[in-house]
Amino acid sequence: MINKVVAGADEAIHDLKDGQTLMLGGFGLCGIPENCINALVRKGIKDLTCISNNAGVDDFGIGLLLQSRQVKKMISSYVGENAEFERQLLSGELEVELIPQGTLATRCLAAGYGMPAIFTPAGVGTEVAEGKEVRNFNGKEYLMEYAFEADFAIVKAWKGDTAGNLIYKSTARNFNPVMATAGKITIAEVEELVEAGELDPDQIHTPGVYVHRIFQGVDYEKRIEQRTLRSKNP
Amino acid sequence: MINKVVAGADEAIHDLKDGQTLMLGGFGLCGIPENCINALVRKGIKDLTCISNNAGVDDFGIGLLLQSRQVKKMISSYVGENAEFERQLLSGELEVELIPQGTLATRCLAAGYGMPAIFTPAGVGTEVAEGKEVRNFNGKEYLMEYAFEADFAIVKAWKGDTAGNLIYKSTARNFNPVMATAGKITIAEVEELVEAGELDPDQIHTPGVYVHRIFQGVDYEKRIEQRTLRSKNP
Amino acid sequence: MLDKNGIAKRIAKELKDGFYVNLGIGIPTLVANYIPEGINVVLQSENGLLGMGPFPIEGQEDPDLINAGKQTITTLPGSSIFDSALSFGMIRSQKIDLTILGAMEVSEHGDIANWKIPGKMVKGMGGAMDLVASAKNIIVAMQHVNKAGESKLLPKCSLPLTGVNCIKKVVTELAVLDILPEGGFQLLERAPGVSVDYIKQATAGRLIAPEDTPEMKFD
Amino acid sequence: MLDKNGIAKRIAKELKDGFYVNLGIGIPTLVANYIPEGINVVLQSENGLLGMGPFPIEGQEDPDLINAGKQTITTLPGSSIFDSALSFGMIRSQKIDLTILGAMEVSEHGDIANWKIPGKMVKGMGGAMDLVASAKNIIVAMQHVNKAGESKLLPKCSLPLTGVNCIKKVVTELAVLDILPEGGFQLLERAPGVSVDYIKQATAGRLIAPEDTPEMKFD
Repeated sequence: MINKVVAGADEAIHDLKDGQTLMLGGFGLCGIPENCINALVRKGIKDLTCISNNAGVDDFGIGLLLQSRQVKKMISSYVGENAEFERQLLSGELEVELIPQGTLATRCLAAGYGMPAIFTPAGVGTEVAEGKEVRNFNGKEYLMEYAFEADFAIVKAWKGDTAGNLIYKSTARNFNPVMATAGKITIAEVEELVEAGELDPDQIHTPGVYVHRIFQGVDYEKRIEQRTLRSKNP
Repeated sequence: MINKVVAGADEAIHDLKDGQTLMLGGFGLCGIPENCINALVRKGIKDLTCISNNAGVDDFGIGLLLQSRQVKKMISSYVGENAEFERQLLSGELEVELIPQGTLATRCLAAGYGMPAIFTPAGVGTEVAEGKEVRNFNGKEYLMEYAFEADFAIVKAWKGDTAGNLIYKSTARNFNPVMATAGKITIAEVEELVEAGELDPDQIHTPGVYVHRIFQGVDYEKRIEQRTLRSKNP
Repeated sequence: MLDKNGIAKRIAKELKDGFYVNLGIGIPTLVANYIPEGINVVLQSENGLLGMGPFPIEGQEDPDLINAGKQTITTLPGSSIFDSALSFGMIRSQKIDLTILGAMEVSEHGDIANWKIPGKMVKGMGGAMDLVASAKNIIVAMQHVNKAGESKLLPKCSLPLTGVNCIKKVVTELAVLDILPEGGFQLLERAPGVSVDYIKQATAGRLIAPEDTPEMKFD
Repeated sequence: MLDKNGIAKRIAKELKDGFYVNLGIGIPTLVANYIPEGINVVLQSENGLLGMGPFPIEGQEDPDLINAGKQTITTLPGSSIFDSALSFGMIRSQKIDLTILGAMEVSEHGDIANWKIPGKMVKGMGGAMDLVASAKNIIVAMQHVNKAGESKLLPKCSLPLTGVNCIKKVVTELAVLDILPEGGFQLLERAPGVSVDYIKQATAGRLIAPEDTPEMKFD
């Protein structure tokens, strides 16, 4: 089996360059590649275009890349509460393209499945449709949306093996599997890295062929954005 | 959780009618819904259009439906060795539409993902392209292929639960998950049916929302089409 | 006049046994608290979960298990996890029977605006545009009038649209209304103590309001 | 002149460390027996498997574990199973580095015909059309001439096409040939004991055949 293991986040992103396009997995702060984001901050590369469903919070996740002004453009469906984000957007330092969440996911899918474009009804009749081809199938209108092109996809999984196979845990899965299929180079950080052969082939979520570099991450904080509880005695 | 359990194959297919379109999972004889095929033969409904990668062999799998002349049209990628199939085709009793295997899989995917059409390069410049829209993306030509519409999808899984969640085993997975997403009504037969809650949510291959009826099958023969062995001492 | 919980409770009566349901943020989330006895529904969260359960008790929260509002949640027996592409795949292919979401404005033609106010910081549409464009059955839960006292049920939306010609039913603190295929709000029920005249004054869009419109019934 | 195993052995020299490879039925399947020492490749089977191993020994065959030729097989450590849509997804998105398949005819422009003979029972194209339309690197393994003694390397295919302008290299019992971007077969190597003249006579398409074309080397 082909060995995809690198030493850590810094080695994994060593050839990432100013001005490139990255996909970053995660939904909110759940399932984000914490180690690689920290390494990107350390590396200090600039003018990045980031495709990610959200933009983190001020002091965690992609918010860290915004703080250090490394992001030129965000492509997201929801940018939430992030004061630094808002400041950069209003000052014109940051460009933002907001697209429907399903369109975001499906444009990743299209890239990973080798489909140059897909059709979705999301956004028909809204400003999202501006400049896009509208096509009628069976009496319903759809927008044609293009597959993403990303220089790197950076994802976080729960377990992975040396051959690059990935298994995600719970809703930390979210965008990670579709982004993993969509990068020209895909980097996976995992909580536990095992030898090829230790994972059940039937339970692999992302086959290793899609993953170019893999390493076991350290010190996961896994910050909770909206801790919501019910009382013990309802 | 919503209970999808039916008593068996006969109940599962009770409302299937002459002239309807069915998807049948499996690759060769691997992962085919044996119980439902037998029930279809018992029920004797006719003029079926069957979407399935293969057409079985003379006396097993979809071959049984051909023997009893219940199939009007096969949509497949490879119809293999099947003398009765060949006889009916040459005599004009049977209509056959051959389409590339990836196109077949992706037209199922399109249906399950609510995409009316997809683009694939498979078949460009060949007779498969006749009458189809050809479109150039980034200098490469693609055919536009439509999502399938199937009245029923009938699939076989390894384990399933009462909520309709499915897990497949080994390469018996093949077309089953994409077809499961693509039927107006999806019927799943499983080797082992368990209570909701017994399967790990992270390991579900087909979420229950796509499955309308489920039952535990009996007497699986699992015939091997090409038993190929290596010698013990190479 | 209903409070938020009243609106949620009234909407919960629209749930049918066997429904798969997507609940938006705000009042829609509250609907989960009022699912009628004997009605089995499965809640979908578009970040990749079917079979969402209640919020966890303290100490049981799992950072890897959240809903589309980023809240910690739990799963119920029979749940399944999947990626975002399949999640919106099942939404687009109409496997989700009912979507309930909030709105800033709804038009008499079923258009909805709920994601952007010009001049204010835009947070994004999230999954709302996918949901309204795909769902076969959408109920809007919202206040009948905005804070300035202006009707949110309009002849035409003034805000940027989220979706066109897609809303079938609106439940507010004042009324239950269907949106007719030919356009117009059909008043079906009045909130307790609210008169037809009051609803007429609070509705800017075309309203069909029979004088004998019944009051809502609970339980 | 090479036998089938010789063709497979010569093609195996084209494998590079780290390649993901799809092997068609027939001679291509034999390539797996000649993977050079120190070269790690992963075999994909388009019915949904990466990491295909050898055929099982008697008693170990599993009806649920087959390859695209419907043969019983095994898996190697690090293998993964997936559905047919993802399998062709990774083929279309060019994650498979090399495809090796048989052919009835190949044209000097890289067209290939390998699925249908008019007047004969048609079995279907299986996954061949997807593979040839998508793969970035395709090698055809075939006999140089057919049973009637006619060349299978042609100016233009006479049989219905499987794919257009997609084949980069052909290995036959006589020769290794590249197909040039501008059209034409570039002779690279002769099989042991086969003369350039012999290859010229067996090739109907445009052939660029230097007189000093070297003989193939094995090991």
